[in-house]
Amino acid sequence: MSNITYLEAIREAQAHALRDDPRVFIYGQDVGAFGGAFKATKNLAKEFPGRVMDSPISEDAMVGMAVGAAIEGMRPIIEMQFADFSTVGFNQIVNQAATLFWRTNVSCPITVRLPFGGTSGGGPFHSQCLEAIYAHYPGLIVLTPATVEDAYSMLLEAVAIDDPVVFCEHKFLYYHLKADKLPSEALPIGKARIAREGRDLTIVTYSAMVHEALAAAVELSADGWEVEIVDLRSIKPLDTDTVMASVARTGKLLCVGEAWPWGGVTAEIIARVSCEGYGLLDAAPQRLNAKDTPVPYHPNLWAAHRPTARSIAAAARNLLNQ
Amino acid sequence: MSNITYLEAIREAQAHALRDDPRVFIYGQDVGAFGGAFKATKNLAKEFPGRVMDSPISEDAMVGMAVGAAIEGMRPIIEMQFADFSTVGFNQIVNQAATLFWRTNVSCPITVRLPFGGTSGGGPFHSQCLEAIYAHYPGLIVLTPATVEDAYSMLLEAVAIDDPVVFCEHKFLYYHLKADKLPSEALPIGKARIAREGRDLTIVTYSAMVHEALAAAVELSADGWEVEIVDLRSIKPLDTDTVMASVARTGKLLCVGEAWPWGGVTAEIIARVSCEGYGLLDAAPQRLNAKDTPVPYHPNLWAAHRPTARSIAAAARNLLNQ
Amino acid sequence: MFQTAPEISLGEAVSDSHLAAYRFMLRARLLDDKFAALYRAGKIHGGVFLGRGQEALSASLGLALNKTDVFAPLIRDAAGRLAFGESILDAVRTYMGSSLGPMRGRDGNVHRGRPKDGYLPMISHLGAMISVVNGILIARRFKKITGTVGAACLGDGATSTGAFHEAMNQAAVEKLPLVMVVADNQYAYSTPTASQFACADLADKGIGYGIATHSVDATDLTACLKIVGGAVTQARNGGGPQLIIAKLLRLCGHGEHDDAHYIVPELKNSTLGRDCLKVAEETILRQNWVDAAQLAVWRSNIIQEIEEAVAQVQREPAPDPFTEEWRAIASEHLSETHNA
Amino acid sequence: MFQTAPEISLGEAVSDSHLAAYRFMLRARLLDDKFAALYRAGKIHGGVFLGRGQEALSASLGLALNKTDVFAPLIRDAAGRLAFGESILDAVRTYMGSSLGPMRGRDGNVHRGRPKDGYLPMISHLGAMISVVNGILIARRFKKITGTVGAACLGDGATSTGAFHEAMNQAAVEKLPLVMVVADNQYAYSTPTASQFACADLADKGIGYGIATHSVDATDLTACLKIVGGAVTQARNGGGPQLIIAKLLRLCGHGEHDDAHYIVPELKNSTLGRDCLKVAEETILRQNWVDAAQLAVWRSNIIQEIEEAVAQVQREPAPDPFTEEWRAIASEHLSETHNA
Ligand SMILES: Cc1ncc(C[n+]2csc(CCOP(=O)(O)OP(=O)(O)O)c2C)c(N)n1
Ligand SMILES: Cc1ncc(C[n+]2csc(CCOP(=O)(O)OP(=O)(O)O)c2C)c(N)n1
Ligand SMILES: [Mg+2]
Ligand SMILES: [Mg+2]
Repeated sequence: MSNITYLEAIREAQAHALRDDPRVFIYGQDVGAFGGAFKATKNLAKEFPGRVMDSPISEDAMVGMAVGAAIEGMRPIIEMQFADFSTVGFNQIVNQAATLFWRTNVSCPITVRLPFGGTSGGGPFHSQCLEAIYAHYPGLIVLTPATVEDAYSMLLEAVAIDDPVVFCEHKFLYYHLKADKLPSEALPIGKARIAREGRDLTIVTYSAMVHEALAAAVELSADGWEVEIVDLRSIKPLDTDTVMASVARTGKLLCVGEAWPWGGVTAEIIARVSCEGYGLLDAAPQRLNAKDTPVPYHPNLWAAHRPTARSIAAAARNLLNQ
Repeated sequence: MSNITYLEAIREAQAHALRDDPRVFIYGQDVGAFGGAFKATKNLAKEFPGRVMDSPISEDAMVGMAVGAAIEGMRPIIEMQFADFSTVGFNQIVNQAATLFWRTNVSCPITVRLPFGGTSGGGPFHSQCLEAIYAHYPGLIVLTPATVEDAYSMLLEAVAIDDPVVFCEHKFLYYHLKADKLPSEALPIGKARIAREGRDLTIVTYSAMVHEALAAAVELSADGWEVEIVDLRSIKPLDTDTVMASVARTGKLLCVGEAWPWGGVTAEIIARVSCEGYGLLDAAPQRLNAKDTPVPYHPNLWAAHRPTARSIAAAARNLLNQ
Repeated sequence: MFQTAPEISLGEAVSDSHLAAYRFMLRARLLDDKFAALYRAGKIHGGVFLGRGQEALSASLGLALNKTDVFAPLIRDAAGRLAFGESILDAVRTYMGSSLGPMRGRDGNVHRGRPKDGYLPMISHLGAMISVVNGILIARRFKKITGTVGAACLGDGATSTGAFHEAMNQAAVEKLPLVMVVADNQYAYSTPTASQFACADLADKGIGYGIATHSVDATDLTACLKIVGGAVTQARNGGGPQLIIAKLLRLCGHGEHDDAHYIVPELKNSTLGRDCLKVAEETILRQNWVDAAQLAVWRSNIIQEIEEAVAQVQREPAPDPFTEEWRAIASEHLSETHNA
Repeated sequence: MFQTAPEISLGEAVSDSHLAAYRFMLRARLLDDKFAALYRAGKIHGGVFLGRGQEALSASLGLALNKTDVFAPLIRDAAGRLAFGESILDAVRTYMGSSLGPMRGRDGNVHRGRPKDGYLPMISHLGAMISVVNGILIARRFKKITGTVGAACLGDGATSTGAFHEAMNQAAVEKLPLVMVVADNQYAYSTPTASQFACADLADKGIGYGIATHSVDATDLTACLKIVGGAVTQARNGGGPQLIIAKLLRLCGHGEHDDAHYIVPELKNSTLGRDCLKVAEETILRQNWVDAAQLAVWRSNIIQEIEEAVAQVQREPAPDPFTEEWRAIASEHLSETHNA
């Protein structure tokens, strides 16, 4: 296989998991013969008969079912058709799955796949970034792969982890990103990745925004600025050490997220660095998030709603010139 | 009326709203003849026949119904029996109510009352603090009154506001707090309150933790430390100005919240102060939250799970001695 | 189980409503066709969702409602929307994201409405609009407004949502004039009804809510007019909530991105697979209510109207992010002022 | 609608199961009484919830289940829990928050279970456990384990939750051996059934899911044993999901903080208001299966057992926050390490 997309990586990871582990099965709307709304389970129902099951439109019962199956030793993967619809399966994720281990000492190895994030024309209910919502609750692991390689290896690892994982896969990256081959080794979950090295400023970000930040970095390098980019990979747990080490090198911090501004990943990172690495900063940290409105439908509005390479470069320049 | 409790203030505010505004009605489980699980609507069904309605155990439909009624010009108050159960009405709050104005220019004046926060023996599902979850979504106002007076005046204002309000009323304060009389004037929503003046350290907090912080301040004053306490009152919007002005005076910031640690109010406050008031700080800001587990049932565990006067005083001392 | 159309000779009132409904069906079909064409041409962002095969049901509902009623249509209700009073311009503006449309480019495609006109813009979460209709009806009860009804639309798949259940029960307990129209079009996206529910017929759900229930062959406009009209009248006259289960087949993909290869030939070839527009047309011609030439005139007039609307909207300004008011709440004084 | 107990002379097997069930009912009643007393004495934090009046139903269910079955009881199921195999010690330890109990003081009162034994600890959100039972049953199907069933309990009020609806439908679509037991005890907290649902009878809901449905007078142990046992057997033998609607009256407050003044005398004085424990006792004495002296011995033995358990637990260590492992996930290497 060559020219593998982010989406295909997700499919391959699921195929791999199904092949290697008889405890794995997939449950979600239209994931069976149809292969899922985004084709992330294409052909899997045929390849693994009975193990890729269509569900009714019942997000609450989908997640509840997964928890029960996990108690009984299975490793279910639940596909939400869009992350936005997980709000109706919310209770089972945050109160059933997330509390099971702490309450009973019985682990809850389920993976809930959330196709998330903005795309052109997605609008308010097919674009949401809910990673901060899930990360606020104790008991969940929240992952946000930014590359084809991570989409593959982190999903494999998610299924292997003994805890409930909210796997945030970015729809914008589905077709946009390509890799030559799938990795055989990977950074473990919980470790951030230096996506680009630099000495002048640290940009901490994740998921689709990694690529906007990388584009901004290219633009800035034309002016002689060398920006370091930390791809968090995992939102919970957060790899504070890698972030701190980078800030120690650059002295400047810009946090970028596609989610809404109030209290998300960017606030958490800035709080950690400010509280624990206060002396490392040469200037006030900054953050850049989406606007505090629902995600707009029209491409013009959408482009202005979320951070882009351009707005990131502007914010970075602002900081670099301090 | 004298010796009015926080709970009675909430009842009085609702009585007042029902009396003054024919558009107001109350809907929730057992709120009618029974007067609600906590008696926050005691006698209101009798006093206002037909306007205090028992609902089926259907949180989703309860909130959806309120949105419809609001579109038609009413001012519904929805009582969740416990904040924790709002997770099953979640979608209607964050996707229906919160998006209506932005999408359609039609306002959505509903008030969702969430009896929230820990009490002894409450356990994982009757103790949760969900203010950060709601504040992350655009389109909602999130209030957290800490005093009897605020419980009253802010609830009245909540009903009058043209937007969906998530009104977080702390169950621990229901009977513990008393006031001599109800206020006729009040700080408007959106303004924080200096709950205690001081010069050495700013503690920013809200709801029940205001009282823990005040107790800590008393303890610290015995050692000569004068701690300023900012009661946020409103979580969204946040009164950044008042916080910043206080930090400008004291140079030191401790944020305290009863909610879980990842990305809540304390992270947001620290991010704002660090980004916008970086020069004001003489030391790294600090925060103190609940532990990152579900809220435990046993009183011993519960007392260690959330911040208390004692742990706040310890954290404050730590900062003061820097 | 199906209510079949009476094959007796039809009176004048019947021909009137049949023709009126037919014209809305045709408008909807042609409008949908245009959206599909624009989608293929890359002129529409996001998805396009058609009501092909569902026009008889939807138009019958839209026609049965008064302008003071409440209507919460779903993705396949172009016909009902038009019959309820939506302009073609509103529809085109929303699909194209025009800032002059009711959603001002903030929301798009089938997510359109005018709440103050009793016309609710769906959120995507299936089942979520029903309790909102209930709320409007409860508000009207408070305001002592009588004689209005609220209609909510849904698909077979969405009957599996908790939101549907809670709202149905709520309407029943409060005895609201809710007309719940379920288009059982045999599929939810790719999922056949056999994987969606296990009752013999969705109409079996009515008794469990204590709600009057009606079944209708939705390929047959005459039956739709009668059954849907009857249910709306019953609700209007104090009969409490009404559940309509309409049988049909989705004659298109879930959206225009979907070729619907999974729809089995047996269904396509069954009476369910009939095109309600053709059936209605045949009735009209057979009954000689108007002739084929007249139908052709109607069609070409509608096409012209649609083309004009599209041409107009294409000249209209797109939303401008710089003048856009980025504020999600009505209370301006309570908006957050900091930058994040 | 009620299945009435056959007034024919009962065979030996019947007396055996009746007596076995009675003894669990009695244990549950006495255990509940003790919790109520501890609550009044301020020895229990949070709430205490009794199953008074529901013991016949609950014990019948617990007895009908095998130890390899799955059981998701609710707040009023002390009898079923004991019959399914829960020890009095587990119950007492959980209510008292002992660190040696199955919930280790982390969760309390009725929120107890041992998932690995097929005994699920409820979360508070009503309706949420049913799909979890479905999941275990689906897992067993994957593992080719046959002959086990899963039982979930609920109240009349909780039938209004979306979670109940989604899970019922899921069980039906997947044809799972789920036994859904609804205790229609006339109230949800203070809310009477008339404000909760509008169907003539909750049993009317079964057909809408395509699920076999059974009604039973839950004040009558003999009827419960027969109907509940029969439904469990049907599920076990491949009959798919079973819905049991049991009629009774809650003979206590919602919790011990509630005096239940709102329960109307008409219900208290109706046959629904009978105490199933008394009814069962009368049957035993009338049938002469054992005499009153024997009943008294059972009672005093149980009381002693309970008192010993409480005394033991009161000597047991409370959870220690300093040695407590404050970690919500199983993967130790993935816990957050920073301080916040
Ligand atoms: C709660 C929720 N889950 C999933 C979806 C994604 N989704 C959109 S339409 C659809 C299928 C709907 O099928 P049906 O209700 O039968 O309506 P139809 O499309 O056939 O008209 C799905 C699963 C959604 N919109 N809402
Ligand atoms: C989703 C949800 N909403 C509200 C509650 C609060 N609550 C706990 S028990 C109860 C009443 C339950 O009534 P019913 O289902 O009839 O059971 P019963 O208490 O009569 O046995 C309510 C409203 C809850 N636990 N879960
Ligand atoms: Mg359908
Ligand atoms: Mg009940």
